[in-house]
Amino acid sequence: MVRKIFVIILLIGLGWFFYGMADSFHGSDSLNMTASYYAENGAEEVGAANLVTAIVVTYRGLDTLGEVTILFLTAAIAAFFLKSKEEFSKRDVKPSSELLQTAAGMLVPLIFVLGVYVFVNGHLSPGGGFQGGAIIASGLVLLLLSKPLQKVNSRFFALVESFSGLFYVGIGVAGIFLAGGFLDNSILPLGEFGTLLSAGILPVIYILVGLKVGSELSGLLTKFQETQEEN
Amino acid sequence: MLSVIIIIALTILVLAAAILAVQTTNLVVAVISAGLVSLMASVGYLFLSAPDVAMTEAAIGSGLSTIIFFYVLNRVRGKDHG
Amino acid sequence: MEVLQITGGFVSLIGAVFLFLGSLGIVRMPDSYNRIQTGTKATTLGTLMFLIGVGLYNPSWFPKLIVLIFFILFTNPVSSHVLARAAYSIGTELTKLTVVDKLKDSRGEDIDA
Amino acid sequence: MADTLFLIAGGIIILSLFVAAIRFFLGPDPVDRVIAFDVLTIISISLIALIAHEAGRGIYLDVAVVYGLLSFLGVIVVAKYLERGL
Repeated sequence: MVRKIFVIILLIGLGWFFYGMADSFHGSDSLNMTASYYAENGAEEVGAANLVTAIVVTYRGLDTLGEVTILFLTAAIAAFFLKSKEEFSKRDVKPSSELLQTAAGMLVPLIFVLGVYVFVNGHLSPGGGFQGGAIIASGLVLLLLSKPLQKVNSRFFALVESFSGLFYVGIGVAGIFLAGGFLDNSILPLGEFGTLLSAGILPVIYILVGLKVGSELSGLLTKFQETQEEN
Repeated sequence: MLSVIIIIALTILVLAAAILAVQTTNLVVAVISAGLVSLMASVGYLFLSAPDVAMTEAAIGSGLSTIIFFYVLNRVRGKDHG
Repeated sequence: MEVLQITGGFVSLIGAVFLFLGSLGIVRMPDSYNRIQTGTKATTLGTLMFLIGVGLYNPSWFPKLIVLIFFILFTNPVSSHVLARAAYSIGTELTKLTVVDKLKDSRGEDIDA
Repeated sequence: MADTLFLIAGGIIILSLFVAAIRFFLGPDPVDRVIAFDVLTIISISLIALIAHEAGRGIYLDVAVVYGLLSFLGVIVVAKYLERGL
């Protein structure tokens, strides 16, 4: 009882606090210095139609590298704890219905194409490497769901993931020698604004990030599937 | 007018789904409710004209994390209950 | 041009009404199987009509909308089929009003669709 | 005229969002909640199309495609989990 009263008092206090904050909030009409710099010069300097992508990949490129590294660490730790079982294919699971198998055969290529579209067009439309990678991993999930005992080669995922990570860092280092610094955008020409081959190094980086994220998440899900014991 | 109604509706649904996700004792229901929170929040982000964030939230928050949760639940459940 | 826009508005309105009927159906129907069927058929038709209405208002969006429509047309029936099959095989109750249950012998065992 | 029609359609969509949410919060069975989740996603796709129409930006429809894909996968994963076919 005392605890409930305490919780209610806490909620009322928090509500009062947040109400005060919301009441005194005034949206600012003008951007601050950094934001206005990005808004005015971003499209010109980077050449990307999607300004968010321009900020995430070029001005804040190191942050993206850090995020990819965190995702890599997560996948690596999960894979470390999920040891493979030899008697994997003897597992007794309910087979999928024929309808799902046929639909998966039709839809999986479509989903892969959608994922590639999302990360190739990252500098023109909403989307980018992370989203496209997640969509590609979802396509693999559909494949695994339709055929639960399917063997998927996880070495392939590891290979794709390592090489895309390596190329990402390599492009960053190439920026030091060929342009202004690490992950500099201007080692490729900016091209025509709003077309597919524009914005310098940005589409290349997003393709690499998309491949890396997609293969990492696919590898993680495959590990879960492969090491499943009989239930 | 419609914009205010959309934002209020999404907020109510997000709050209700979050409370259900915390309060329920069934793990399946909890995970689906958490997915619903992401779904509605993603429509909210799109409404606040942030399509990048909306797509990330839909693809990762609502889609892939739900799928990974179910794979993990499938691994940890026992032989006869669940 | 004006005629096309007003037609688009009417088509979207009908689609929205179908969406509402579908969501009313999942509240009113007595058991899970009926809910699956109303929640798939009515809402699929409603979404398709709404998207076509939006496309009639903005004709330049039609390529992307057609991709979306085909996606919904392919995926929605499959997901409801898989869900209904799973619901039957874990033994979800049928309503008392059920007249015939042709899958009764295979309940709990393997159902080959 | 057309704008008024879209406004009324938007109101009906919001209403159906709430009505479908009733089944999500009441639903005695996990299966019922999954159905409600599916219906809510499909209604959200229409809502996204409406938002894109109101904002006049066709680029928002990309998000709707991703939605359609992921709701489908989520429902299938839950169904396979329930029937122990994962």
